[in-house]
Amino acid sequence: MRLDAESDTYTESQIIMTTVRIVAPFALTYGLFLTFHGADTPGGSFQGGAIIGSTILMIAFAFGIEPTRDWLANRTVVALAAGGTAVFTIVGLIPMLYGDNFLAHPFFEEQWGIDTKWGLEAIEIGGVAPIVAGVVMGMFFVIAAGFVVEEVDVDD
Amino acid sequence: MIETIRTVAIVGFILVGLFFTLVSATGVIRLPDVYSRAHTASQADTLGAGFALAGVALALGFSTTSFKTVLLLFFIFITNPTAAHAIARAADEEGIKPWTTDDDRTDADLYEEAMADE
Amino acid sequence: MSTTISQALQPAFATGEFITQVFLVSAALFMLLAIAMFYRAVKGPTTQDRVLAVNVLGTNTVVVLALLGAGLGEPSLLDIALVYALLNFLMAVAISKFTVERGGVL
Amino acid sequence: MSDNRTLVPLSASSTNRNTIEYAVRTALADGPATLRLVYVHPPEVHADDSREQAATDLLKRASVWANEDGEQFDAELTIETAQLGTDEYLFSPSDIADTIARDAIQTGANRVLFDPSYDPGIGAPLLRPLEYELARFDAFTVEEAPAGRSARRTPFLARTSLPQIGAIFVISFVFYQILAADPTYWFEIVTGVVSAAIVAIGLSQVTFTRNPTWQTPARLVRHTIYIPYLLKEIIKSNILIAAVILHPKLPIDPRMTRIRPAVWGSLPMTALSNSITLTPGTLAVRIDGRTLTVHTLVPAAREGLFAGDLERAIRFVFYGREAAEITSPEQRGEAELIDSTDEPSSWEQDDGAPTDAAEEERTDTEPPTMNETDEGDDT
Amino acid sequence: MSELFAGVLFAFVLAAALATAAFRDTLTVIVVFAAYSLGMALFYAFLLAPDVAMTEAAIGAGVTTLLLLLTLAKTVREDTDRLVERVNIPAVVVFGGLLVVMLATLGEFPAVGADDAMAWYNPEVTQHYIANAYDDTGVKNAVTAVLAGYRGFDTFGEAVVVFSAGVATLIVLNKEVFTRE
Repeated sequence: MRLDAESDTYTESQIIMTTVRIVAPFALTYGLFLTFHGADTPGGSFQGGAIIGSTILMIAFAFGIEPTRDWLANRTVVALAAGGTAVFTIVGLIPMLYGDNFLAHPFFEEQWGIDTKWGLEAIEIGGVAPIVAGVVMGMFFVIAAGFVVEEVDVDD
Repeated sequence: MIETIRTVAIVGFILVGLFFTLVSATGVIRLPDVYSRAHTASQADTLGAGFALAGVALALGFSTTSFKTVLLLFFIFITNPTAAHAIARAADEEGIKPWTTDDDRTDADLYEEAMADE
Repeated sequence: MSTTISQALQPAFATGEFITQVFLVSAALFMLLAIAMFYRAVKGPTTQDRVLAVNVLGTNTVVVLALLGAGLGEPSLLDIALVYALLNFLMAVAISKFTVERGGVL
Repeated sequence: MSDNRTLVPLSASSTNRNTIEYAVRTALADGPATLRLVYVHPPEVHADDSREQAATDLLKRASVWANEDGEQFDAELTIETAQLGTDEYLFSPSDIADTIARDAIQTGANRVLFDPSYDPGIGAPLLRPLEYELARFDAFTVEEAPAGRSARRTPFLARTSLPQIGAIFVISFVFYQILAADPTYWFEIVTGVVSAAIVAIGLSQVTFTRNPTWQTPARLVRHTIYIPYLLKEIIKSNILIAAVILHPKLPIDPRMTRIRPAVWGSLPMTALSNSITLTPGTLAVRIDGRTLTVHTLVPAAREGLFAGDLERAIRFVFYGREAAEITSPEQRGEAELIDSTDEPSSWEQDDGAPTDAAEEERTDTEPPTMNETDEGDDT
Repeated sequence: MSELFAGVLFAFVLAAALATAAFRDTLTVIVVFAAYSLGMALFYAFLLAPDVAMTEAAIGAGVTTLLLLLTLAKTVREDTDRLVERVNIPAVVVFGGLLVVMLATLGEFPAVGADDAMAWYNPEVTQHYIANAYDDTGVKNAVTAVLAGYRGFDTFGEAVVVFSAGVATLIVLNKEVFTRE
């Protein structure tokens, strides 16, 4: 048993950290690539969002969960998940404002000459991907924080 | 003629890849402890994958798609040794002692030790 | 652009039935080796052994996906292989933290 | 009787060892102390001896640990053990809390320390309610031992700077266009720029720890020489290892070794240790600052490692031709065979305990290095 | 030759599935389940469903294992000396009966991609999607066209379900993680 506080401290492995430093930008780029190309190639925003989330999980495992959460700020995670849902809803509601149906994509073409395709792209890129990425990260951080019964101040 | 050479080269690459993957599988099954198994897992397997992917790249010809196999290879070469290191490190952290030649512990003993540690 | 890519690739696969068969058979052989490696995942004895086996299986999957992509003439399978190439080491990294003090240092 | 008395309720838990260690360390920090280890029995329909025996064993083991840890300190440590609740029917958290509190007050304990996964065995994880109940008493403080060992982490974020963002942006954009396979289509350009911007702003702090310098291109060129060399080494030794593995007798002789390569900084160290791992027969197990613990499978691999060929090649890549001239680790006396990874290395006396990687990096006199893969651009 | 591959792959997936069910130790189960996920991704890829295979890859390799491991680290794991689960005889009997019934009907299924395959069971809808997806939406991936276009309502529901799952986790674990700054 190594007892003195110094050697007993757990230090992260440099090898793992450096590899994650290298791989993370590629993984994030690939996640974004899949998100943007859901319309034309296999894969899509769900998969892309999952990979974006995994990138953060990768960083969290290599550098520690608490520092990663501090870096990412809770606001980002919440904004991703909630913002994605909002974008999806708004894109769906716009045609309704003009008396068409919910999520009626052809409306955009008739009204403003925007290709139907961009309606689909909007809900995929702006909606599904952020929701999935945000929820993956969020669940990870919430589970990592563990189960806590009502906070009780036991110090006094 | 060139087609024939290419075909032979593809088959050759895949066979070499298969051979090294076979070595890796044999090593993973035969070797006595987690550290020595990690050797074959990270090495023979990486090389086997390398040769097999080279065969695929050759078949795809010079195109953007075959470039993807190079990317695959690049990432495998970065991540595989790291994974092996992570596993060996985990084993060391948990206090699993490496097997040595004067050691006659069997797999069953190692299992007992692992359970006792927990 | 998958259609354009696969169309562009058609000449490459025109080398014949033979090469296609080679890819499919070798994919099957790699799968056979995968079953052999899976033995270690079942046998253990330690968790590290199992993770190791699954890690090797992941590398194997990348290869099989590439071979299938070539054998079936479906280059998009290489994209799936790329996902594994990027994320396969995650479990090993996770387990390296997890087994230390039961996740106390996570 | 000393003033400093700590009560530690114990149950079957995997973190007991750490809790004891923590208890001893904190208790002895200011003078002699007494450690009282107690086991609280859960209510049971049929009282049997095996439970009591298990409790006795647990307490005995814990006292041995505590003694072991206590020897490291100058102050004197007294250890008491007790089993509580044998003649009562303890049902709720407050019952158990009362029992613990009564014992603490009777014995004059001024601190109650819980194991983080303490479970008195009445069917639910009750640590929080227990702590809450115990907080009512003023006679002692309630504390929970930290789970596991404390982890020391280097701050993983560097200060961001324009060259870093630029470098990541370029790498990410190039990677994106390779994937997209059609860089002339406007959609690819726009989304590529957006993605690269997100990646650059998001991860530039993570990926780089230093600014890329003018040396970076030179290293890139040297990398292209290194890769074929590494491939040759890998194939050469792979054939060797394949022969060993397929040999019917399996003639392996695994040993742990430790080397301190003359390589500085985390990227060169990672490049070296990954190269070591990729070369068959050697596997990097631990890395502490500059000290690498390497598992070797066969004697031939060991000799190769001690001769330091890979190390020389890495030095060539990162520091140029002159640096390649340093002698091998064996000649420097920085390579050894070890039996256990816990034993200190023979060169540790020279420079104290193995220091944390980051500190070592900071005190480096070597040229600062770019902490990102140069190979990244090769893709 | 593709039958050969399918056969070997099937054996692998079957072995992985059985191992996942049989092991008792949760940690072991999680690790073995990752192997099963690899096999399933290969199966989807082999059956030319790259979208599904991609999902299995991204979720299986990245998310599931890590979340399960994390949950295990944060909860109490039952220590056990037994390696495998005890076999529950009545369950095996019921399952065996079900298996026999299912295998008996298997022979009646049309081959993959056959003219009378299930995919054509509702020919008007299927044909309509295949014929008009590109013209209607301008999207080349028919899967996306169906998911985000024709079936947009459904996808909206799914997206909301994913979001709700995140919120539910937050509520169940009673955390103030996301309210403190």
